[in-house]
Amino acid sequence: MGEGVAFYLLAALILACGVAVVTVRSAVHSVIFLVASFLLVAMLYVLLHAEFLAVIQVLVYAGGIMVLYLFVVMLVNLKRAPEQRVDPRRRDRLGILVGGAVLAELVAIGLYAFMQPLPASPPAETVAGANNIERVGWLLYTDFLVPFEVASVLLLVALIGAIVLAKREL
Amino acid sequence: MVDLIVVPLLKIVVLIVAVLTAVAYMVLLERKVQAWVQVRLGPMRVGPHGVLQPVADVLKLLIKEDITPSRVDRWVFTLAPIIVLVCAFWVFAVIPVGPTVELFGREVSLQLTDLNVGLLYVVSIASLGIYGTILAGWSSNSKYPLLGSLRASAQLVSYEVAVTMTLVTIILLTGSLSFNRIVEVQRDMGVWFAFLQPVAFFIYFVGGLAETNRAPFDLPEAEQELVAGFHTEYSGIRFALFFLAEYTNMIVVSAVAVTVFFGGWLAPFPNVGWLSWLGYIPGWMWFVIKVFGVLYAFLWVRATFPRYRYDQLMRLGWKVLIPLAIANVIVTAAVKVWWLS
Amino acid sequence: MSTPGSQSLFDTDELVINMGPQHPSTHGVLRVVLKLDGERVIDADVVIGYLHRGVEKLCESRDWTQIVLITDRMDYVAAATNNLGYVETVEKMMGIEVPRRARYIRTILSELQRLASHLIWLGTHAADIGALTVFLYCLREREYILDLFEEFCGARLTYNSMRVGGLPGDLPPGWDRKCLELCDIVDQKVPEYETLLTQNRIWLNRTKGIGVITAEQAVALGFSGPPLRASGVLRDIRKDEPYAAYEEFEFDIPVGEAGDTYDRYLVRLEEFRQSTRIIRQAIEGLPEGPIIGKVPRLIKPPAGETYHAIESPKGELGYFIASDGKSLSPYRFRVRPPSLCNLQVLPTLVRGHLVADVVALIGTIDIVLGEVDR
Amino acid sequence: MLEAYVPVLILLLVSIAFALVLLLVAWAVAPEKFSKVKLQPYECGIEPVTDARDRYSVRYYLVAMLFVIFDVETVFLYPWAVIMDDLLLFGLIEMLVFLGILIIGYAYAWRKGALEWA
Repeated sequence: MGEGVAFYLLAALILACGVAVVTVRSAVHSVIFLVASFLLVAMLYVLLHAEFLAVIQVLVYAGGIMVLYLFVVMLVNLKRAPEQRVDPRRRDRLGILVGGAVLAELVAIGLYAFMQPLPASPPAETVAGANNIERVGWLLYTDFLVPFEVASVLLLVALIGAIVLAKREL
Repeated sequence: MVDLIVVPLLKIVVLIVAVLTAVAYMVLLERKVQAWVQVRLGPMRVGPHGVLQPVADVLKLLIKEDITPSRVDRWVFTLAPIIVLVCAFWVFAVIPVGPTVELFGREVSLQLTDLNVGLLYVVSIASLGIYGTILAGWSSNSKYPLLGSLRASAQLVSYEVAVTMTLVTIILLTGSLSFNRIVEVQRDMGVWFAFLQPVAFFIYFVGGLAETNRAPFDLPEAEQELVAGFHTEYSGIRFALFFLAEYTNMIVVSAVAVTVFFGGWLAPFPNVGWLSWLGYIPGWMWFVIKVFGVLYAFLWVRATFPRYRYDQLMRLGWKVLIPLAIANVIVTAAVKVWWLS
Repeated sequence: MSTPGSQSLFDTDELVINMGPQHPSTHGVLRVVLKLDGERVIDADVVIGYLHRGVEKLCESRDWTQIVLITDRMDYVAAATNNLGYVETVEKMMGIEVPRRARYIRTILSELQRLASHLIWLGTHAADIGALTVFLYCLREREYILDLFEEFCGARLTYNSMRVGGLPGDLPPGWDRKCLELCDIVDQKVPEYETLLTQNRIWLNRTKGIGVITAEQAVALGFSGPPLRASGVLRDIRKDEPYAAYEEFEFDIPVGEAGDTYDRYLVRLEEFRQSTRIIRQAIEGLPEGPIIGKVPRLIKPPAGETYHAIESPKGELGYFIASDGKSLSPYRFRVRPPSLCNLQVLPTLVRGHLVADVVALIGTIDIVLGEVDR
Repeated sequence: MLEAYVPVLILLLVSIAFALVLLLVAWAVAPEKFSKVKLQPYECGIEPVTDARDRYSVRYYLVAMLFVIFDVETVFLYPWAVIMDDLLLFGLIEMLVFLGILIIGYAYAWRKGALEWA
């Protein structure tokens, strides 16, 4: 019962923050709301017994990537409005297209979930073995070894990309 | 219900009062130590040898005018110090102050909660503190605070990488992220990790100095350069919150250092016969003594060294500490593999 | 950096930031307008005049004896050398012979003043770079010097310690012994500061290669005093055009090589030792005799103009005084303040360095705003 | 397991409440005297000539970017370190490969001068 209440409370708060992100006027305020929603999502992970993921969510998303966002928001000049150059109708059409795609995706996920009956509760072993981080470790470093190593290549690409982009301008 | 809510609530109240007292006397200690190093007396007026100085400071900050400059972003301007303070307090949730003790016929652990992601929890919550700093500088809409906050955030993120990475070596030794477990392993091994991992401790200490903006890395608030850095525009109670948060953060860094590297609440020399009486001093007292020991090192460093320059600081972080941390992790892992096989 | 016309996403705007007049490390009310790219200084503009009191004009309406007291207010951390420069200029105009004892005492006072001024410089310079402890140590030693001055003339900062033709009074009994004790203290304490700074890695990082000025540049830009010598130019008025009793003492002129902040630091530290050396010799050989020469009741230099310079702790302190021979005050009074002339090099020094270096560089040229603005 | 997180939540709420109470108390007792000059942004006693919210050096952005990448890398080390007891040589090798690839990136960043601040 308690978990259910907590879930719906968190979900509502996350939604509220999400709405605030797109409605507030200042970009920095948007970032603040986005960070708040990330933190709430982390709490949702805790509710799912995914402690490791929750901490990573805070560390990487809230603590790392959003700092980057905040820098970017402070870095680029927001005083000039670039929208003026864009035909408003074209933006509308693009918006409808993207929105439609997201909606279709959501529906597809919903249908898929509906078709595939999920276990009513998380697998027993996940709950019993309290140490979530060990479990993540075992999966990551045995079953999913190749994706893990590929991830490092991905990071390398990101690193080089960042430097190339930034250094060109220095 | 009692175990779930009331006991933690009581512990939290005790904790916050303890932290506030520690901060108050830390400030006094800092001024005193600084003064002694510099052959002065330090605060002497309020109470004998200035022992009531912290009370006077708090009262002064409380009844001072809290100015909101005209061009600031009001909400963010108020939010920033709250974020910094809350993040500083939040970290304490997982730090074990002592072993489980018997209190009023009830087993009470002197730790708020023992998370099995404890170490990562500390690192990630600490990383949230940056927001306060950046937002303070941005919302002030003034140049010195902005420069200060940009410096602060770039510095914080650089040193966080080194610190986070260096703590991996500790996990290699313990196989667990739980703080309680880390202390227990040190007890079972009979050696503090500071001696097993001096390099890791060095990186952690330097990184800790940098993350708490202490001299010689106090660049974000380098008085001689950026006046007061990111909190230049702050006054009154909102400044007090930053001030409180800074010292709380110092205590956090020392507390983590003590737990991870100096055996937490363990008494020293358990194996030396004639020093066995040291074991009668309660664990939490050892913890406090050790924390103040580390804090004293902070003050000592501050009184001794000139300040780094910004680019040199960044170079130290990225070009010295991070490679050192990576190398340390690899060497530790290799030694461990060799040892176990 | 691309041109302003073609701003892309990552381009930065120049940030114009005022450093001063109300800033903790501009040594008073100096204002430096910095143009920054990130933290790098693109250009700097020095704005002075916040402490202008019209000293020169004021002197033109005071009589010749009263001016000594006004000169105190220029470089207020080195008032005795200001006095000395002025009285010697007037003596030169009037051809007054100063007794040997007075010249010896003047030399002692001016070297004590050099010690005091350098202590202030070292303290503030170190504090600017973040070593606050050194600042307090330096001020502690300076107190002893101020005590000596107090005993000699009753004042601790603005001494009014010289008269045209000699001194206002003789040394109090036992003063010479205390002065020697002070030399011992300074000789013992300066190495102590050196242990905190000279070999400190952070200090080296912060000062080596910062604000390099070559010998040619230094001469062309009008540097004088320790900054000039740190660039490798052997020029010291005490040796080149001796005044007071300097030609009678043995001392060395320290010269730097690199012309950077570190060399300027080393040169001044060596000057501590040379100053105590001079004071010791002067006290040892202090002659007996009168302390004031033959001076007319009414000081009124003949018509004409004179320039006379001395080596103040900060550099060449020159007085240009014109007298019309009729009125009781100078016709034109002009000071060449070493602080001002050295300060004009600041924009050259800071260009391309970081904000933190600006602070170190303001410290390294050792300015006093009272003298810059007069 | 969730019980372990209840104190964390309580601590969060209590510390937020603590900060707010401090603010409210101070706002109740602190004086407020309006003065136009006092409310100006600080710029060493000079009226600011340009706006503070300009665009800043791209270096700050680059540092943040490098930080995110290294942070993610470090995060991978934690679960690995926890189960190192069992992985042993296998674990060491796979982590060496992982770190090796990143060290290439690190060396690249070093050579390109991305780690130089100024």
